[in-house]
Amino acid sequence: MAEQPSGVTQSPRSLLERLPSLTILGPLVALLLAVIFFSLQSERFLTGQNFSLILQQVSVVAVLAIGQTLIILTAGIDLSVGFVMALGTMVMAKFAVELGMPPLLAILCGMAVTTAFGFLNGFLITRFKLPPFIVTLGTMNIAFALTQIYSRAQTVSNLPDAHLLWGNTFRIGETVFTYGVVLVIVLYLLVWFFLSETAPGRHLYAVGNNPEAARLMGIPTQRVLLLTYTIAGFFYGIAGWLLISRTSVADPNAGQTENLETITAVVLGGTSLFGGRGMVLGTLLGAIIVGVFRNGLTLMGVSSVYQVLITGILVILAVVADQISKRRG
Amino acid sequence: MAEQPSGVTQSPRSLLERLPSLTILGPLVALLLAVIFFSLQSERFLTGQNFSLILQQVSVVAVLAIGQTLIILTAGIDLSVGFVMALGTMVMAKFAVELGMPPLLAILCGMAVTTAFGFLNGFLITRFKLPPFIVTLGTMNIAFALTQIYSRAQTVSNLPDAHLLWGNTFRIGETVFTYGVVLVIVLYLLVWFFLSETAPGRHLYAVGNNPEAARLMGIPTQRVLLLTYTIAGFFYGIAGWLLISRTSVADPNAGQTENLETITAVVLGGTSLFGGRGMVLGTLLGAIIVGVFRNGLTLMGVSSVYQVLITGILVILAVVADQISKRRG
Amino acid sequence: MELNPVQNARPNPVLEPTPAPKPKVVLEARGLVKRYGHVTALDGADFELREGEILAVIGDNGAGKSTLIKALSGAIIPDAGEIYLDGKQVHFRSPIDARKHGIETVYQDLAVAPAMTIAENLFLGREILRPGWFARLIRWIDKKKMLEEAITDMQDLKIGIRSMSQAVETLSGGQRQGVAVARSAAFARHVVIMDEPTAALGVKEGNMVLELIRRVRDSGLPVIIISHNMPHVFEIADRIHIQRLGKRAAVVNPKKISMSDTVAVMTGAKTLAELNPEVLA
Amino acid sequence: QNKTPYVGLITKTESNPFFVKMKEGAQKEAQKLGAKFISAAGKTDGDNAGQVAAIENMVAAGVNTILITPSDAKAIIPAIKKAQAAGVQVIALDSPTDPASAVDALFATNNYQAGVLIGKYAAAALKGKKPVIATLDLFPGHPVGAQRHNGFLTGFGLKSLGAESNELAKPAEVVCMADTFGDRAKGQTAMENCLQKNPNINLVYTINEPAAAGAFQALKAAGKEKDVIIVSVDGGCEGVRNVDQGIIAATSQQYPLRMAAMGVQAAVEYAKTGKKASGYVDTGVELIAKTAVPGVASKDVKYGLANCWGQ
Ligand SMILES: Nc1ncnc2c1ncn2[C@@H]1O[C@H](COP(=O)(O)OP(=O)(O)OP(=O)(O)O)[C@@H](O)[C@H]1O
Ligand SMILES: Nc1ncnc2c1ncn2[C@@H]1O[C@H](COP(=O)(O)OP(=O)(O)OP(=O)(O)O)[C@@H](O)[C@H]1O
Ligand SMILES: O[C@@H]1[C@@H](O)[C@H](O)OC[C@H]1O
Ligand SMILES: [Mg+2]
Ligand SMILES: [Mg+2]
Repeated sequence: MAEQPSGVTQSPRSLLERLPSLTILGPLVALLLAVIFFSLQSERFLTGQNFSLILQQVSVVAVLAIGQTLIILTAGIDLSVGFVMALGTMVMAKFAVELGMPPLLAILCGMAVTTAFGFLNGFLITRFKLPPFIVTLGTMNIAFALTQIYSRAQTVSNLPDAHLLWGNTFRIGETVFTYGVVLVIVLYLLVWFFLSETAPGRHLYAVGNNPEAARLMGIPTQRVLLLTYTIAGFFYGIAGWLLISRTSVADPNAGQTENLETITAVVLGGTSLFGGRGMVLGTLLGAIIVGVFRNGLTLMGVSSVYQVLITGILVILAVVADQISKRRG
Repeated sequence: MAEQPSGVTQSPRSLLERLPSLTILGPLVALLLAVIFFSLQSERFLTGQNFSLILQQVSVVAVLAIGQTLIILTAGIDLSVGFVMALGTMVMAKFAVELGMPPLLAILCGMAVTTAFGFLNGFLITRFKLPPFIVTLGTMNIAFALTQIYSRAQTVSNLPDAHLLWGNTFRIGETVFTYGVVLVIVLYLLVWFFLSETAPGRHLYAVGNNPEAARLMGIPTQRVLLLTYTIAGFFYGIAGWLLISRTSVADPNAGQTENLETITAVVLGGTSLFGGRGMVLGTLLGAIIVGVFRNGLTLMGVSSVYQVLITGILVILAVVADQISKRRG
Repeated sequence: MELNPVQNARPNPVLEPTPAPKPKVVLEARGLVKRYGHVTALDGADFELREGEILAVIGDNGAGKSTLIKALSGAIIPDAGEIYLDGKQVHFRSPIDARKHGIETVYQDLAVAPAMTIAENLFLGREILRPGWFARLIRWIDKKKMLEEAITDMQDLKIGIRSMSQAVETLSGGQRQGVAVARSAAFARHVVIMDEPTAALGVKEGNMVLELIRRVRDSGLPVIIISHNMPHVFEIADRIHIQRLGKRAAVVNPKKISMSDTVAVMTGAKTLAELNPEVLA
Repeated sequence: QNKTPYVGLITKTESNPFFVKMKEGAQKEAQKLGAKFISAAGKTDGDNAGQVAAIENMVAAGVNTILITPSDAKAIIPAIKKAQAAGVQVIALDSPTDPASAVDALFATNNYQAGVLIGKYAAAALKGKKPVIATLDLFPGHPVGAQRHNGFLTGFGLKSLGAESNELAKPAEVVCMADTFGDRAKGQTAMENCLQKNPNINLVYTINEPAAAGAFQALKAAGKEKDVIIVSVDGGCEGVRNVDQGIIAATSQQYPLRMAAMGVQAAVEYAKTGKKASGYVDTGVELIAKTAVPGVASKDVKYGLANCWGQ
């Protein structure tokens, strides 16, 4: 039958449409290919322990990248991510160690600081209608300088147990996992649910996709944006806690390359930098892909310069493949 | 007369409209305020010699920022700027010193490499419809790695005179200027003329402002984009030559912070990151503003961490002021 | 249209005859002014929408029609002038305010989120939530229900859409317009405003929209329709508001005035004084 | 002569306690000797352009001596020459220029020697076990990174390169090499991956103490912290405390405060008398170890803490 069905009918293709969309299939395939490749190169690669290790290594970037994903879905960008996190870790550590604050309270203070920075970003962007790139370029410098000044460039160690919570481990069979890894997965699932199943989550997509239409349809776009940046700041706080748990210290020089790393994860995960399209679970895959390459190339004995080269090529190939698959689809 | 003129008439306001628009007045005022402030702080600030120095210091970033401006006017962005430049300087230096190529030919080869990288950026962006941010994130890593591999991370010195051309000086009164500074000014005037007075220049604005409309109006948008990135690459080559002239060496670690620095100059100069709006002369002012702050703050004895803090605040204040002035206007 | 009792956001338009002898004014505006820099889009425009009528707004390009209805629907805030809804003055600060008062609008540029599905676009900003306090708390949306409702809403406009879960960007211009029209018709409780709803539509589809507009009117809701299509206007409108140079030039009765006189007023070829007062409405 | 002494200090960055301490020391010394003092730094380690601009701005500010820790040994030289031509004395601290004669004087640790000391210590501490080595290095091309790495291998008695080389030697005993940029988190990730590559690693050389602390964290997570020896370079207070806790077996301590103080003194001397400092002054390096090993002279933790920099 050449004729289109007239009127609206439930399409028989709905089952197909319920499959994960191509945006998540792309990174999944990339990840699988990488895993197969490295397994052939080194018999030490494909072990539960190594996989657990990779998850630990990417966990901080993965949590930062949740915030970055939310922001990029609104067609924004955040260059301040890692720097804000570093400031947060300093507050968590110094408030506990030097001011003698109860550990959990100190951690909350640190998260309050990162959340406040997120709010500041969002406030400047919405109140003065400034481009996110430039606002976060500014707050990136400010957060960095504050961290250096406040810490006098000194690493803070001897932290209380609460700070190290997420570094604790448990076993599944032979393999040791950290609580931090579980936290990361739980956070991703929560945010995935939020984005795809709740009204505010859908509004975030709408604001990124067509802000004027969203506004005309009665979505408080400015409030959505402000909230998005603020929530992102909250995630930076959690990432900071994870980082402290992983390294056992607060390091004033942490987080300096995380802006590009999180953006790479988001893009490898299939989210569009133009906003409104993408999936947060893709970002997790994107972060893991980067970790797999770093780990696999080190196991192969490839030096860091060549790792950079390969990452560069990989990033481009990933988006090229994504584009081609979309045209086919 | 309450009646609007019906039909289209040449408005009597055309003279007013020919005045520089607010986008260029903003940075000009900011620059003047900064100059006044620093003059009051240090009697060494307001001298011809110091001003010449600032121009020399910003010359490399200023030339890179020409390419960045062209790209941002098309609503793109280039993260690879400084890294591509560094690769170019390596080729210029090693082809002359190690391959014994005639100096000018070696320089041309270096410029060919940077231009080719620009072309590569443009090709990937237009051919596969990829986001500029991610393409140049990839080529940034590739250019960096190639520079490190090719130079084996070693600085190359003892360069022939042709490489140092733009470092030569001449005097006006007491003040010593370099040829490089003259080159920068000439380049800016040429690009300004190109952008505001020629058809291709206007097309570039059109593509940035509304690519779909430009395409429908018969402007070959893809070709305009490809050319823009290629020309930008050519400017990175010139910037590389300037850098060699200024430092007398080719340094594999050069150029690593220039992506954010050029974007800062472009934005301080009043060009919109969303494309289609802005002036290249504003970028020159933007670059000079950054140089004036660094110089002035150093003369005042402000330490570098506080300089970072102040730069962060300044960037935000500049765009806030720009926005407010636009709403008034 | 079937009404689902769980779903309280969209009350059923009650069908009742409209015998009112002295028409009540539903939406009124006086002396609206809106300036964009040096352009005056609205220059003291008046406006009046009566109960149960279809009011057409016509005018040259740039006459200020879209600006007028944007002011009425809260999309812009006028620089001066007053707006009255049911005789009470209102100050719409945003489209949300107007929507809360039951005013639904189809904007000229459609206001859809292209990457989102048709169903999501239909319910954007007023998603159907799952039942239960927890679902309300976290604002958990009921996708299945939204899909079903979307199918119902789009049924009347036979515009050949395969699936409600396809992205709006995969639709043709006319199909997108259909989505925007269906959205406003489905949610209106007080007033429906449509800015050139048939501009992109084919003959068949255009007639479908006109039919829909009549049905909305017959259900008791007044409709404002902007159109450049004179035959459409004369076919459907109860009264015609002629906008010119940012002002209301006249309100005429399509049953009494000729199409050519209407165009003459619209273009300024005829003044009000040259018209037979009989044709005014 | 007899001008008021005015000294400018340019460090690689201001985000490394080593340089923060150096700056504080210089500032104090300047105050003591009645000299004016300003400072500047590059954005990152390796930011030559930032250091060049800093030199120029300091000359414009009218300093008579510049103390600099060059980020790029070669690329900085033309700027130094210009400053010298303007009558400014230029002294390198911490890291040499290439050639070293480009500056008036150099007050620095002998980084190769620092490496040799920990290499010797490690050789003795392994007690004849077959070495399986991971090196956690700085980043490619940095002379300080190459000198410590090669010095370490030389001290251990393995095939290595000389003090002049900027390449990293890789004898068969080194099973894993990774760049850490001197960063703690990157050091941890690098060590984790190295352990995956070869779980039998029993000796870890690290470019500095943050990288060492990161490596220890990884070893601890793998339950191997008892069986692996970590050696490092720097002697910061945090690092010495880590020696005390057995995290780092031994570290070569360097003395940035001494560099700073000597630099400022030379600046004052030059301003007062017009006499420039000259040549290379080794500011010394001491091996700090909790447990001394036979045949290798070392100082104990107490000494290390008394002379450390940082907090
Ligand atoms: N955002 C804006 N900025 C500046 N001027 C505007 C803006 N929106 C509308 N105008 C101007 O206001 C005037 C009225 O515009 P409006 O869109 O209301 O016209 P219209 O009657 O709807 O025309 P059309 O029939 O072409 O849709 C026009 O001259 C237009 O240029
Ligand atoms: N970008 C797209 N992606 C997927 N499907 C598309 C896309 N553009 C158009 N289509 C589909 O192709 C068909 C034809 O679309 P087209 O826009 O050519 O129609 P048209 O004849 O111009 O209709 P109209 O009169 O409504 O503008 C429609 O079914 C539409 O859904
Ligand atoms: O010698 C210095 C080293 O100790 C520090 O850790 O990093 C910078 C080096 O130049
Ligand atoms: Mg209109
Ligand atoms: Mg069409």
